[in-house]
Amino acid sequence: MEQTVEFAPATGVLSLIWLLVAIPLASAAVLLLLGRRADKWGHWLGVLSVAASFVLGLVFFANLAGLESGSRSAELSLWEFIAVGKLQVDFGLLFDPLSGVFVLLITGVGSLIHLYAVGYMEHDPGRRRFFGYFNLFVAAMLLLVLGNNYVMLYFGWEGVGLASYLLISFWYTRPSAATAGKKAFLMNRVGDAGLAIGIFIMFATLGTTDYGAVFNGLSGLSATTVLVLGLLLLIGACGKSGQFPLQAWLPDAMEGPTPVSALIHAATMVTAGVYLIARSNPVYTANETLQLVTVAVGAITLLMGCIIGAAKDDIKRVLAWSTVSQIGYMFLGVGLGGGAYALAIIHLLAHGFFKANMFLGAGSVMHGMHDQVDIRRFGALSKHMKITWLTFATGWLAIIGIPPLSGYFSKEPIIAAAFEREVAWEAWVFGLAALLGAGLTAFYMTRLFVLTFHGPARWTEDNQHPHESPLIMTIPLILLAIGSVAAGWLMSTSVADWLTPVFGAEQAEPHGVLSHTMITILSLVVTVIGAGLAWSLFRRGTALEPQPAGVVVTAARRNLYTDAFNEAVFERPGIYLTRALVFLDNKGVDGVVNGIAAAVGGGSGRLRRLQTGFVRSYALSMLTGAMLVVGAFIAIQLGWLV
Amino acid sequence: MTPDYYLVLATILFTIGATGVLIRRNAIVLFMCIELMLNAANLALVTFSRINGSLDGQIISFFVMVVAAAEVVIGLAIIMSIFRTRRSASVDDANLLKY
Amino acid sequence: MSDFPFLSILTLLPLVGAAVVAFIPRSKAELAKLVALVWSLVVLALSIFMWAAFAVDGDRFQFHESYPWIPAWGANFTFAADGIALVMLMLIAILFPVVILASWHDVDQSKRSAPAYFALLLTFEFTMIGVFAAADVFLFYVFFEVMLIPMYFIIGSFGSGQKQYAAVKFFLYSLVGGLFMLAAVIGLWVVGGRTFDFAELAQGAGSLDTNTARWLFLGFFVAFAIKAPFFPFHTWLPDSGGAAPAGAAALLVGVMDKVGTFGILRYCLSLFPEASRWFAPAALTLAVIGIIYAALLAVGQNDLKRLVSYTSIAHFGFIGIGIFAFTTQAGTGAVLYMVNHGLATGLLFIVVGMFVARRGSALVSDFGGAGKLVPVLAGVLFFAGLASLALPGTAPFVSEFLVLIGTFSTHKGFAVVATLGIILAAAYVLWMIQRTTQGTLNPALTEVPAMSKDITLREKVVVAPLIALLLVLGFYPKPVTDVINPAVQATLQDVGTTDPAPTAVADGKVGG
Amino acid sequence: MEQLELPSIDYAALLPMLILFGAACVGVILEIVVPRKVRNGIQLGLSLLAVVAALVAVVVERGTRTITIGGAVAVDGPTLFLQGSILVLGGVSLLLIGERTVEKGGAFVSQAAITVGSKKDMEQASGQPGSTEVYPLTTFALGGMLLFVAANDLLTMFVALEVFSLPLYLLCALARRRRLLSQEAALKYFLLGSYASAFFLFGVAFIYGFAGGIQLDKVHAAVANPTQSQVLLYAGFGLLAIGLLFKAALAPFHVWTPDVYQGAPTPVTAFMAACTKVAAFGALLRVLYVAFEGVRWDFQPVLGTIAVLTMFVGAVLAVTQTDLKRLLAYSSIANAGYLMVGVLALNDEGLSSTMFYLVAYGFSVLAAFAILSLVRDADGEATHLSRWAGIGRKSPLLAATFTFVLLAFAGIPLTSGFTSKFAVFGAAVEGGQTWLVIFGVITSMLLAFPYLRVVVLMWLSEPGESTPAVSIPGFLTSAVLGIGVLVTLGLGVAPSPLIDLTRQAADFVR
Repeated sequence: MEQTVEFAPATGVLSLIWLLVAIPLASAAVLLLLGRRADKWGHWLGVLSVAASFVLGLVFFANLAGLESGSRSAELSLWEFIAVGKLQVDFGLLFDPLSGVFVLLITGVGSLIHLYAVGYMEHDPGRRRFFGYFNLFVAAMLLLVLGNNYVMLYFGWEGVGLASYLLISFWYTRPSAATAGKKAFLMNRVGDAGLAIGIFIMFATLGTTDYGAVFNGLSGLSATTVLVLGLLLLIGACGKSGQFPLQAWLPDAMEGPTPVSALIHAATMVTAGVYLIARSNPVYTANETLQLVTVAVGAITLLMGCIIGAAKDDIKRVLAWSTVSQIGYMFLGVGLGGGAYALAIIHLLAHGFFKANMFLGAGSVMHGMHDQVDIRRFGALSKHMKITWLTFATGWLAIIGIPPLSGYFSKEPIIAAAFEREVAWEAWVFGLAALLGAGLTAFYMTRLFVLTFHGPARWTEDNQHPHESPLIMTIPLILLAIGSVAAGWLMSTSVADWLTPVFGAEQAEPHGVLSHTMITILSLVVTVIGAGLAWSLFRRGTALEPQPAGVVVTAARRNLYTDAFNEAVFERPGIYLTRALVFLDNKGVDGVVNGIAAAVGGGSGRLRRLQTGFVRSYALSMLTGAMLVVGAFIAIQLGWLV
Repeated sequence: MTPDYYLVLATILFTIGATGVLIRRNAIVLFMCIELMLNAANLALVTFSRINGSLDGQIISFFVMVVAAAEVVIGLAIIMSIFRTRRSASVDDANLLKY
Repeated sequence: MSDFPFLSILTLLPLVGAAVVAFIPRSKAELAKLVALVWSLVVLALSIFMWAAFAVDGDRFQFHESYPWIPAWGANFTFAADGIALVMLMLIAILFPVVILASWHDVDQSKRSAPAYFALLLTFEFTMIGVFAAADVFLFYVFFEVMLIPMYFIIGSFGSGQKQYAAVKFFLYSLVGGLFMLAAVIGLWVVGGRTFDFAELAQGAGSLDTNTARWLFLGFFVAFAIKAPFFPFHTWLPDSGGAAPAGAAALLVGVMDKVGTFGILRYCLSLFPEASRWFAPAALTLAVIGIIYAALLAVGQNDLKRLVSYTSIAHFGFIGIGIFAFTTQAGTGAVLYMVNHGLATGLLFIVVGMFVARRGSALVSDFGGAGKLVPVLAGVLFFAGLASLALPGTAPFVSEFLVLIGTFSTHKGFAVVATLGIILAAAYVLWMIQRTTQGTLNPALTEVPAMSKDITLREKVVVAPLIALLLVLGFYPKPVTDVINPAVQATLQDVGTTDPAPTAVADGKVGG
Repeated sequence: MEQLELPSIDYAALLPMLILFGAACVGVILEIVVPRKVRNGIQLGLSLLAVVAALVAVVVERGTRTITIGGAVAVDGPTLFLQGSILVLGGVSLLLIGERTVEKGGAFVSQAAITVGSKKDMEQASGQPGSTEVYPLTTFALGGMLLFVAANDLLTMFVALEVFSLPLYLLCALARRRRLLSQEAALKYFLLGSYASAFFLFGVAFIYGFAGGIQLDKVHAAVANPTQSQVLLYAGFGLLAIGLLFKAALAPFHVWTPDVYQGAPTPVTAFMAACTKVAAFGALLRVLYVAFEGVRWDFQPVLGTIAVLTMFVGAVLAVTQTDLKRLLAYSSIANAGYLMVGVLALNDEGLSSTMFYLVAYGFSVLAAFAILSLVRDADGEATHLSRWAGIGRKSPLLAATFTFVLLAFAGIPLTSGFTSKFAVFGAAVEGGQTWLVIFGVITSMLLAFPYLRVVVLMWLSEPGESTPAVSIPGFLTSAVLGIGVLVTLGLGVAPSPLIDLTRQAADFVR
């Protein structure tokens, strides 16, 4: 771990990387500021700007690839952002292999989803506004991955949070959407606070927030400091990526339009936590405990996501919990460290394709089914929307890891890596968890797929007229389906190599508790069992109403009681605390002041009664005063006082 | 006989006067009590004049008498006018101004 | 450096304007408004010139002017501005025209005289500029007290709701603080060698008796803590902010309350360095309590203007910890926070005022789904909310970040608790937004004809400069931080503290 | 028989007093000889002329530092300054007393001897010209006050005390309206005043016994080297002080103040609040600084306690007052407390700041009472607070003026109230009496409330049916108002000239 991290300054074409952020940002500004004047063409500007960023991203990527592998990075300082005392933070960008792949993912998948949204949002009066927010999101997300220091990352981090909020509560007149947006922002802020404190620690201990300087200074920090720092970053990552214990907002975020769920809450933003940990890999590599915690978070979340996902009936919620679960895999990967960093990123990219694919597919289904989201009321849609069915099938097969689709190439290695933990019990626990997760994934995704597209139709022709979506929506679906099929195989080795400058060369494989072949076989077996079980159970459809169920299913339906926990431990006490404080402030703090005023007034009211109006009582008070004064003087003189 | 006794007497007279103001109601009596206090002071002055062996005290007491006379003029005038209106010389009746 | 007497002219200009406006008859209200606006713009122009003339790397105090006043007491009309005062003066100069324009129709419906209102606003500007430009403790005190009067009448005469109660409470609270400060000023004057000159007093600050200095510090601090306000001296602000006309409320929290934090920075820290260090833990505790406490209270408010007032108290907690953390970053952050908070909360109050003017009520429960009717206005409200919760990209982020990062390097615990405040900030802003502009449309709103009128051109002109400034300073705060930084460093030098070195570097494990 | 040595008399130094006493005597004669119709103008002119002449004499004598007529009168800096102040304030008060247009016939009853409520009384109430005895009475009182602040022995002081008190007792009884109240006020003032003088005199006797003389320098010498029992000194000093504290209205000897201020005709109240205060504190200053300076450590705590008590009584009781005149009375009590803080500084600064305070307060209080005299209804002045609701809407100028004066009382900067408070508090801190300043500050907070209540009532309340009309001020009242407000503002903004003057004047001769 004695390597020093250095970034080469941006030269040539690469010094224009700021355009990546600037173009969508400018487009967002135009869309939001021009107002209704841009209604007619606004969505096309939105699509174009992201597409332009994608093209630029490709150019930059090619340029980066053209650099020598030792200096394959481009750092660019735009201006001094904050320069106070020793704190020097530049508005700086960094284009390196890691941010490069993210740029391509964001702009690539982003372009497709933007295109899709043109069709999806066609009848929505707020389409221009939608594209404004969408572009804002892309700009913020690009800033997040392109920043060359943690403050820039934080900048983008909160920016995507804002965009996410705006888009979740896009249909703000629905109370549920408004609440979901708020919930997302708040839980994200919890994570953000952790990230912020992490940044404070960097400055307090190392005097810098630049990636390079922080990583190089890590060796000077105590283990505890590194642990605390890493944990704080992990909190941030959990918040953004919907990981345990900050996962509750992500399923609710499905209140937003489906393209939003696809882009933000599946493909890109929610993976920012993975990016953060991968970016901070020197921190995590430096501390064993930290890795263990990260792995644990990943394992817990991936199981939790699967279990809950298996019990949900809302197509988007199932996909959302699936996202939670899949990101759990990624956390598992980045937590494992070493070669698994690259595996996590590969899974992230693959997931970006197949999950976006499925979300858009879900959107297409909803589009055709009059915004119905309950999978119990679908069925037999394969006949009515062929393209959607086929593309969704690729996503389904990809996510459950059927070779040679992408999921197989990205997920299976992570399971294997989990079994390769050095400590045996860890290897067994996390390995088996990952394996179990694979089985469960196969189960619930198959359930979803079967209930939606196969079995008997559980909708009626009276109010539902399933039809295929227009071309502008299906073309992105097709392209994403191709990605879902091919991406894994394409990326499995190339991306790992490409990311070597960031994560370091892959170390010698320690021998795991099970052989690699064994794991491959096992994971395929559990997948097939899970999928087969689901197929046989749901092949003939399901009841339209929820059926009484056992403890596990009930718990899963209620999100394993995590929401209840949050409500009981945070929300209710918070509300009571707020009410109590309002009371305290009015009656207590202000009461003291008003009390003093009242006391003065009351005292005054009583004292003035002493002014009786009788001249003799006045004389008495004078005489008393006189006696006291003279008495005091004499007492002083006799030495009794003073 | 030491002059101190006169001082004691003066103090007693003064106290009688000061207390009298408190316990009597009639304005005239009240006023007379105040005169008593002034005269107690006169007695004390004369006594001190004797003790100190200077004439100043005696001279002062003449001045005091004059001043007291002037006070009577004013006082009686005021008391008179009130008496005319209220048909009462009780100071306790005059308590419209209070609190 | 310039010999032009910027500060005295800047101070007197609004007073003259106030006199002019006051003599315009009621029947010509529009003329009065126009004169007031133009006058405040002239002040703004002069301020811009002054900003340009300020030499960033020059002396700490510039534009020094001094005219004898009461020689027997050593009191002079001494004006001087350091970077901190300069940015505050600039903020004042910017906010006043905006507020005047925003308050254009505030008095039209009432029975009160419009020229009087605008004359009061200009008088208030006079006292505000004076208090920041003064470099003589006596002069400062005079402005400190006199500024109550115009604001008292603005709240009392032109406010709404419990305006009398609020006005009296405001006045008495401030006066109580002011009188504590008076005692301290007198004490300082006596022990400090019968001079009021800030520079001289600051020079002799080290020779004060420790106990005396602590008592004097307390006198000043209480006054400033009430003004700022810090917990537990805050209860006047929600009442005043709730009752004042929205524009005036923007000035109240945007500018006037800054006198408190400015006073602590300028007077408490520089004049009583030892006492400042001694009291710092207590002050930090109050500030942090204020952040959390006021934020929770803000969540629980049902009156928009009171809510914004509580958010302000929370923000002042941030400024407070920034001041008492005694690091360059925190100090600069605190001053920058003062500016940004003025812009952000000013904007928030003004926008809330636009809502209230339309609805005729400031109660949150009287709104609901208003975004459907007035989308642009709702957007502006949302933006103001974002600035208030210090989202990156808006100016307050930079200051909050600086405050927290600077505080963390000396007081970890305080910084961590304060950081939790940013979560609560999101809670109160979003909860407010949700209850007013989002959700199902409150049917009562459709019955109010004014609610269907989205932002007007005048209102656009009002909010545009503030939004622009918030964004520009959010991305490029350097011009302001560069002005503030030297003054903060000089202040910290007075206090006698230095920034801690990064611990890893200090341990010699990493080359700095 | 030894040769009687006649004391030398510096007539020039005594001239101001001589002028006033002379003018007063002339005034009494004029009362007899001048026909009723023109009497008012002539009397007013005469008394004003006397005041101006006396003032000129004071100014001419400004450099004099002497003790004359056998040690009875000291003409020194404080004397001249205070005499000047009394004359200026007295002159302004005379304008108020001379006002005859605001109310038909003026504020004074035409014949005080007429029984209240009788048929004749009804007749005279409806506009018979007011009595003109008030002018010689006022002039006598002014003369007495001049002598009071100059008195260098205790006898002179006693005589002067009576000379200015007796006319005041009478003046109090001369109100045209609400005569019962007026008479009651006079009675109370008279009885309590005489009671206090008796204490004063008894104290004089003791001091005489202690020091063997009554000249202040003799007392001072005896205090330094006592030959008699100290009990005499302390008992004497205590009793003596009571007489002075009574006039200065310090608690618990303030009890007369609210009743008398409320009952007396408003111009007389103004006169008392402004001039009596100057005279009383002038004498108090002289006694404490010249005669008893040697026992300062003993009396500072006692008088300090009295000062604190006074401030609290004044401030707390003012809070719930409902009558404006009474409110101002309590405010004047509290102000006496603040003045005492300055007195107890017992240094040059204390002396000069107290004198500054006296002048500043005098002008403000004159303006305040002048305004009170303008707000009237059919029954005369409407002094009940509730009647002032919303008056700012009806007569903004008057309300603004009154607000300004109230702000001055509250000690807001840019008014003389602030500079004077600052001066006395500063002196006290310098004199080591910080505790007094702290109490002073606390009571100032309390005291702000009643003032603010009035301001709220005037501006922020809606005018009701019962809000009285405001009379158009006559020329004289306008002059008083103008002078009062201008001086209040002037001393607030540029107090330097007066401060310098008080400093130059701050040296007692012994």
